[in-house]
Amino acid sequence: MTTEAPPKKEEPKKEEESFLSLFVHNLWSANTVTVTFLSILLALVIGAVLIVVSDSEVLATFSYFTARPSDALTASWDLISRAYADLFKGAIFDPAAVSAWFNGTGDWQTALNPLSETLTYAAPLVFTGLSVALAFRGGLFNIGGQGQAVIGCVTAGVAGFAIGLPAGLHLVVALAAGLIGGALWGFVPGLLKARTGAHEVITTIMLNYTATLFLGWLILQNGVQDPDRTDAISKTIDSTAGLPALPAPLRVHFGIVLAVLVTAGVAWLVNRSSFGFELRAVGVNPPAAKTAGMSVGRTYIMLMVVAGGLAGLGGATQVLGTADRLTDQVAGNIGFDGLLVALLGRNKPWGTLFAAILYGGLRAGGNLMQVDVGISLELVTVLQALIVIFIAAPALVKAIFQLRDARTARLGASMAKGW
Amino acid sequence: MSTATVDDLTEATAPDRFWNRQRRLGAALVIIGLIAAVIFGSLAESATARFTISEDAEGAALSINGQFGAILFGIVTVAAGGALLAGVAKRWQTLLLCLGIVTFVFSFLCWQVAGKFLPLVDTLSGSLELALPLILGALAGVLCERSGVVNVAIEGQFLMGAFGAALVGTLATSVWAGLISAVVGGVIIASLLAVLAIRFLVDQVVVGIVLNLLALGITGFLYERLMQPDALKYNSPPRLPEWRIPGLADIPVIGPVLFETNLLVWLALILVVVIHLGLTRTRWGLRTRAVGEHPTAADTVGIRVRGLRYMNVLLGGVVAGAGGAYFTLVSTGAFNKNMTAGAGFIALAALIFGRWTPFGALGAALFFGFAQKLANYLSAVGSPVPNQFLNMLPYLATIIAVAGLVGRVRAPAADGVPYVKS
Amino acid sequence: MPLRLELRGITKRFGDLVANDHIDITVEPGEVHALLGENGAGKSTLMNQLYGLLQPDEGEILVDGEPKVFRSPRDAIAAGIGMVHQHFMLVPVFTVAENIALGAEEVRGGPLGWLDRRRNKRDVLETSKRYGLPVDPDALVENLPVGAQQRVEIVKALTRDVDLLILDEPTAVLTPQETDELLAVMRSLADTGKSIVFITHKLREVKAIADRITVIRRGRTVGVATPDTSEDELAALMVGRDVSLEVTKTPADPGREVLKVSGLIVDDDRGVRAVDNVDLVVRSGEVLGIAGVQGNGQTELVEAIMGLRPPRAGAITLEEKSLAGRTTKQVLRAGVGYVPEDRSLDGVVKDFTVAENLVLDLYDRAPFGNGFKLNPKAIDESARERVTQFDIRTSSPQSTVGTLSGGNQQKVVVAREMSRPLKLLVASQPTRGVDVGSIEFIHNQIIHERDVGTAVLVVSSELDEVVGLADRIAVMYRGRILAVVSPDMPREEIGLLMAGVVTPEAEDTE
Amino acid sequence: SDAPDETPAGSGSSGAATAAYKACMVTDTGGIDDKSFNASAWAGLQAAKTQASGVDPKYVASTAEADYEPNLRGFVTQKCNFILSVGGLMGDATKNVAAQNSSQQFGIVDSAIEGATNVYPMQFATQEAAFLAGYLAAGYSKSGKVATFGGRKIPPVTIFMDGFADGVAQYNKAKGKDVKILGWDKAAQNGSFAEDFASPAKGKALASTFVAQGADVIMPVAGGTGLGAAEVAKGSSGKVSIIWVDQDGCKAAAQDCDVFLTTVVKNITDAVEKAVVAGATGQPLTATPGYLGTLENNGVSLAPYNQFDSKVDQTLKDEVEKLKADIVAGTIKVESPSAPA
Ligand SMILES: Nc1ncnc2c1ncn2[C@@H]1O[C@H](COP(=O)(O)OP(=O)(O)OP(=O)(O)O)[C@@H](O)[C@H]1O
Ligand SMILES: Nc1ncnc2c1ncn2[C@@H]1O[C@H](COP(=O)(O)OP(=O)(O)OP(=O)(O)O)[C@@H](O)[C@H]1O
Ligand SMILES: [Mg+2]
Ligand SMILES: [Mg+2]
Repeated sequence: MTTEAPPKKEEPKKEEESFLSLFVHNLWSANTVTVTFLSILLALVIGAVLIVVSDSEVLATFSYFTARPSDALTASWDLISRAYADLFKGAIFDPAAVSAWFNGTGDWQTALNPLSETLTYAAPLVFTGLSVALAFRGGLFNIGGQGQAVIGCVTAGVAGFAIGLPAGLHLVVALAAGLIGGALWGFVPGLLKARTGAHEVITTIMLNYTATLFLGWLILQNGVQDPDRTDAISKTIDSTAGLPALPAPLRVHFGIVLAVLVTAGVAWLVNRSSFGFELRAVGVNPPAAKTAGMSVGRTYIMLMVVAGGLAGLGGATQVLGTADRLTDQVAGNIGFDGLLVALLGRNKPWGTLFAAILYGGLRAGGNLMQVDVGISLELVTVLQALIVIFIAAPALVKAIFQLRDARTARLGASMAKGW
Repeated sequence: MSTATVDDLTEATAPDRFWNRQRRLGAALVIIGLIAAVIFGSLAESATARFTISEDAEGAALSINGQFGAILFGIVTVAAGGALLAGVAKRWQTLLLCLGIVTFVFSFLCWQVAGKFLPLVDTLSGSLELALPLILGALAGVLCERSGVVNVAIEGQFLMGAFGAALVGTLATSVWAGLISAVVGGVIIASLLAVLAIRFLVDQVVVGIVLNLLALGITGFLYERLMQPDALKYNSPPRLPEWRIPGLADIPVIGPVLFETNLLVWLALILVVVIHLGLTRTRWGLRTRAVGEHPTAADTVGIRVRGLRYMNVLLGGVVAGAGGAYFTLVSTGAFNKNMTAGAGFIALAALIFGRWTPFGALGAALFFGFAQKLANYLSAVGSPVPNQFLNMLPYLATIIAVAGLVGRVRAPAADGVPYVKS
Repeated sequence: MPLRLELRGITKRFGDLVANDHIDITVEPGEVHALLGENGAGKSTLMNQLYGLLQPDEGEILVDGEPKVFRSPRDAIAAGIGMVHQHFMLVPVFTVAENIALGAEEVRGGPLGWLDRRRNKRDVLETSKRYGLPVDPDALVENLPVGAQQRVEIVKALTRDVDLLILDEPTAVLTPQETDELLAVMRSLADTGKSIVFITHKLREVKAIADRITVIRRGRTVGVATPDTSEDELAALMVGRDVSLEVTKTPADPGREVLKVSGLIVDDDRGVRAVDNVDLVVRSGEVLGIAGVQGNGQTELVEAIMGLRPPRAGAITLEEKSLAGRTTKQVLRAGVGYVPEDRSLDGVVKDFTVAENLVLDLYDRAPFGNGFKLNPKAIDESARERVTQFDIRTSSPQSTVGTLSGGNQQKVVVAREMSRPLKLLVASQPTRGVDVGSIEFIHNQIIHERDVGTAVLVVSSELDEVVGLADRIAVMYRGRILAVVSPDMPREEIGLLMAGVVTPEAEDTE
Repeated sequence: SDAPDETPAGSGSSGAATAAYKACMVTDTGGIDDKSFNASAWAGLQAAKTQASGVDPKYVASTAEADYEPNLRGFVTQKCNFILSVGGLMGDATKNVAAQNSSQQFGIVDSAIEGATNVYPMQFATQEAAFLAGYLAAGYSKSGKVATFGGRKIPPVTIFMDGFADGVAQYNKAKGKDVKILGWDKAAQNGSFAEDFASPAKGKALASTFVAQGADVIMPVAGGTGLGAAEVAKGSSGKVSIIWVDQDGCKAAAQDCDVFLTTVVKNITDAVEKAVVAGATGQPLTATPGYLGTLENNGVSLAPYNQFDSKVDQTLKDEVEKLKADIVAGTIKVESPSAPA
């Protein structure tokens, strides 16, 4: 009657394997690092195809591909390598500029400019990304990062030019204003969700539009609009409220340091605080949270307030760090980009920080690529989308590269399940 | 030995909670009714408000003294609210609620239109046209989500549809080829959604967001590199013609709105009915709903859960793609980067607002279209309210409606949950 | 067409767990074949493979001697197999007729597939009448009591003209009387040549109906028996050792009134009255059991006590302090422990670690936290203690609860609720889906809690459990307490009460 | 197909001649195809290529305001000879970058940068041409109602609307008529805006509202959104006509030429072209006074009537010509709070 016990795992054999072969074995398994790396690679490959098919000159060389394939291949290779080299040079460093700096023919500003640009773009995205990620962890789908960031811009900007305070204090007040503004804009959908059950997806979308319209109105009002200008542009923020930055051509400012600090804060909040415990419980199992005595509604409200505050801080960094004034589009797309950054960062605080930096790098490099090779920034959008798709579908990457099995964290495992 | 069975629960005699939903809504109606009667009434000019029936400014009109109308309709709102407060039979409740809201809007209109006129035909057809892409988008959502696949990618499907219609419509110089390509464009995004969500089990909300971005990137990229340099060759599609059905088009108000319009409007309206009947009356609908509510139950009676989901997501792609054609073949004759400008998200809101039903989606889309058209009207007749605030009207109205009237909505139970078998 | 079924060497693994280990079973035409085994033995897993819902890792299925592969339920249906699942496979928002028609709809209009609602309904009524299983084709399934839902499931299987019918624990939600009726239906079906696989862990039923009994333990066949095998023998086979199904306890020593419920009226989610004018008293040092078929308002009663569901009317007091309008947190803090009936939904957060689950209600209290920050060290330390004290089998307190077996998950809940000073313990279905070892342990813990002077309210649809644990039994039917009786009352009488039949004797008690 | 005999040298823009005059433009967030000033400026760069040898035009599109500076700097690094910013909102970024690269020639459309000697400003007295359009519209209207709406309430838009409103008033004064203007109240500086430059759907809805209110000449100042108004006109079977803005509608949106009464041309194209040609041929581009497009120097103008040539009364045409002469001569002054100082 007894069947054999399942064969025991053969421990000794494992020890025999050299460290190197073990390393290689693990490298080619579907672990998070490998999948992420391969996702980026795959995205770049598809992007390369897009670059080639959309360039008429290079495409022309393909018309006689069979006669002389070398033409087509060289032309494609030239274009692709130049585009991606630009992406690198614009995002990290340009070897030429660095060696010029060492030779004394160039300056350090030029050499550091790519990194500075990357971090400049990354800073507000860290905040909006954290906003989305935090809400996701609590089971809410905050599409409203954009509106919250816009309001954060508004309140931080107005605090920046409308009140006079000594340096330092003024900055703190302006940042706080941004935080509070965003928090207020997050509070509304949170409250509606908790009290009436109104779906946060609808309310936050609607509040995005509302915020943008409000900004459009506000900057034309007396006291806000720059009296010397006829355009829709506000007064300039007092230098006392500006985020400290590196000297002129470099744009990187204190916002990125703040972003790292806030990331640490959010990581602490999620993992080590009572509120984090609550929001994680509510995020994965609201009925159990309720049964254990937590107030799901209150958690939703708090969560949206904090998420809104984070996005508002993102807006504030944008205004106090890079923009200096309010305009219609001062917030750019930082709220929506934050959605993607959060997804890329798997809704983990530090993951979000790195995703934002990656994203900032793509933006900075994309600018150079556009200026130099004339490939439009939309390519960067495509790359970003593809990277997230592949990371989100590890099974796909695994199948393409025939990777070995491994435990892969699936993207968004702790995410709002459907509606 | 006598035995006794317990009475049925229906005979239980406990007091109902006084401030139930009905009474709260009633109280709200009374309050806004009072606002309407007092504030709108006192602000309104005592001049005739004309709601013109004919297509131009002159001609037949429903006329009412603006002040009188504002007060009258306000009082009706109060009455409707009062009836709800007093407690009426269940079947009257929805009717009274609708009446209250409609009369409130009328009161507002009387105030605004006093001394002016509001052309009904233009208001209605404008609302319908603004609602058109939303209807199609929300219907696409209905198809996907009733079978259990969340579709956040409506925006992306719109964009691909619009792009496909413009590109192929121009190259083939045929509006029909354009329409078909729009559908193909929608289906491309839908099939990515289907494969990633159903086969690779990726979180459906994530896929949706990312597909929107992908569509934005690809259409924007190709637009920059292909269409923009040579718009005449790649980006000047023919337009969808307007057709007039003789006879029917002569019916006052309704005629010009419904029977003198383009094919897409009819398609959308017919689809609302077809999808409604399909979902409620056919085998496909029964199975779709089963798969969206309880896929395991459907599986145990031999229904191919994933197959049906694939089919519905692709059908959704067809409908959303057609919605995309609106942007390039109806609204304007050229593609532009990100030209859908968030309409897909509003369609998503309409889907949820409309409680995942075709008629609900239609109603929500029309509501949104009407609010936007009303904002247009008010700014055109020179409302003192700043333009930006008028433009907020549709968004704020949606928030209020969703929070106040719709409340907790129930999605199909398995919406967004992939079906996995061991 | 009678059908002979053979399962050979069926093996199914879920990760490291071998749910079915080379199981062989033969079902002859016209036979009622009982599968007996305790919770988690692997009965449902086996049947799900037969029905095509799961694919076996090894082994084969033979129908009339021919090997068959069932890739999906479609194949099984085609082979003439029908199944009534343990967890109802009914779409709650559909009507009874729609649910029964689903997958085998009568349609008109050719490819349009227009539903022929009249014919669908007529089919339902026909089957319903033929087998004496009354169902209302137009009722929404979600509005039906579970017993009626069970009938719908059976009618659904029968309308499909199956040759082999699998019934997976169909009696769990039925009153004893309804159970007897179902057994009669099964017998008449078998007499017409159909084969039946009947899964249960209730020995009485097995003995009453089965032609042959296969006992499964831990995924393996441990014996084949006939109905004349004694209950003790069967139980020993099932559990693998001699078991005492009795709970050993000393007589209760009831003290002051701890929980007092009077005139309580509660609605369910749909606004239907679920608890109708209930009065209850639970004293310190006693266990009050609530018996009743699932779905008679027990859930709502408990939820109202716990502050999870606002009552319509009535009073709930804990040691004379009103609980009305209190939040769940306040109720818990007032000294109430709560073991919810749906463990995986309400009891634990599966993605959380064992340690985190053990402080799910105390995370913001010293020593585990100060309302602002957590104290991981204290949480971890106390988790280690609880894990040993409550014998929670886990590799580490840092493993996620989802990786634990059902019984151990339940122990996590029990450990959490019993590790703070309690005045009242409310335990709903405390041992549902839990293995026998854990059942004994949990029962002993509950009795221990009673013995230290806590008032205990136990809700269970297992009459055995209620009778074993309770010092007094309140029988609930359609939202009302029909009677409060002593556990010594004959089980048939309690069964009648559960079916809503009040005898004068019962009325006299208390 | 056959392969060319020689291997093509390089690809993309890398193969430009060494002596080229690189004219580089940074768009604002509207993108290159905004049917408005970005498109006009780009057309100017391309026109310059045909006018002066060696001009090598390039552009980069900004997707956000944060891109302005890096894009401008990118072109500095690329050693462009002339870097053009489009739109007043790029002023700050241009000012910064220009200050740091004082030997580099910049240009800016629709703005002037005080104190920057290396930024050549190109501004436009658009209200003057819009004034003519207003007069024309009032004269052409049969219903006695004309309308205008904007993309957003910003000066480069409202300057059109101001001039248009004054033109209508001028007509009323001259003729003793009461032609109404919908969509803009100059005194209150308040009116109708789509809050969108790229949504023809919204333009259509707004325009049809105006038509329903009786307007039969509409001037949309809203880039691509304005195409929706053209759509309404097309559906009106000749009753409604459109006054386009920026670039001659019959060229910019040729498919709708049959509804364009005329266009209020803001001749960015010519201004940019001239500036680039001047730069390429070595002439100086002086920051003060820079360039101000007026009716006088044809920097702003009314486009030809195109298909409406036969439909507009000769007398009306003459009156418009006369007005133009008066404005040029300074006897009539057209003011707008949005006009360049
Ligand atoms: N999909 C699954 N994944 C992992 N483990 C599973 C799965 N389904 C069942 N199991 C495990 O397999 C074992 C057998 O489960 P099964 O449901 O077959 O038991 P059962 O005999 O039907 O018990 P019960 O009387 O509770 O219904 C249990 O330990 C269960 O936890
Ligand atoms: N359609 C109906 N007609 C009559 N009584 C009903 C109907 N539906 C439910 N009931 C009764 O309402 C009461 C509560 O039912 P419900 O199913 O909500 O109970 P429950 O305790 O929540 O059970 P469970 O938690 O197992 O679902 C029961 O007495 C049930 O019989
Ligand atoms: Mg089972
Ligand atoms: Mg219940």
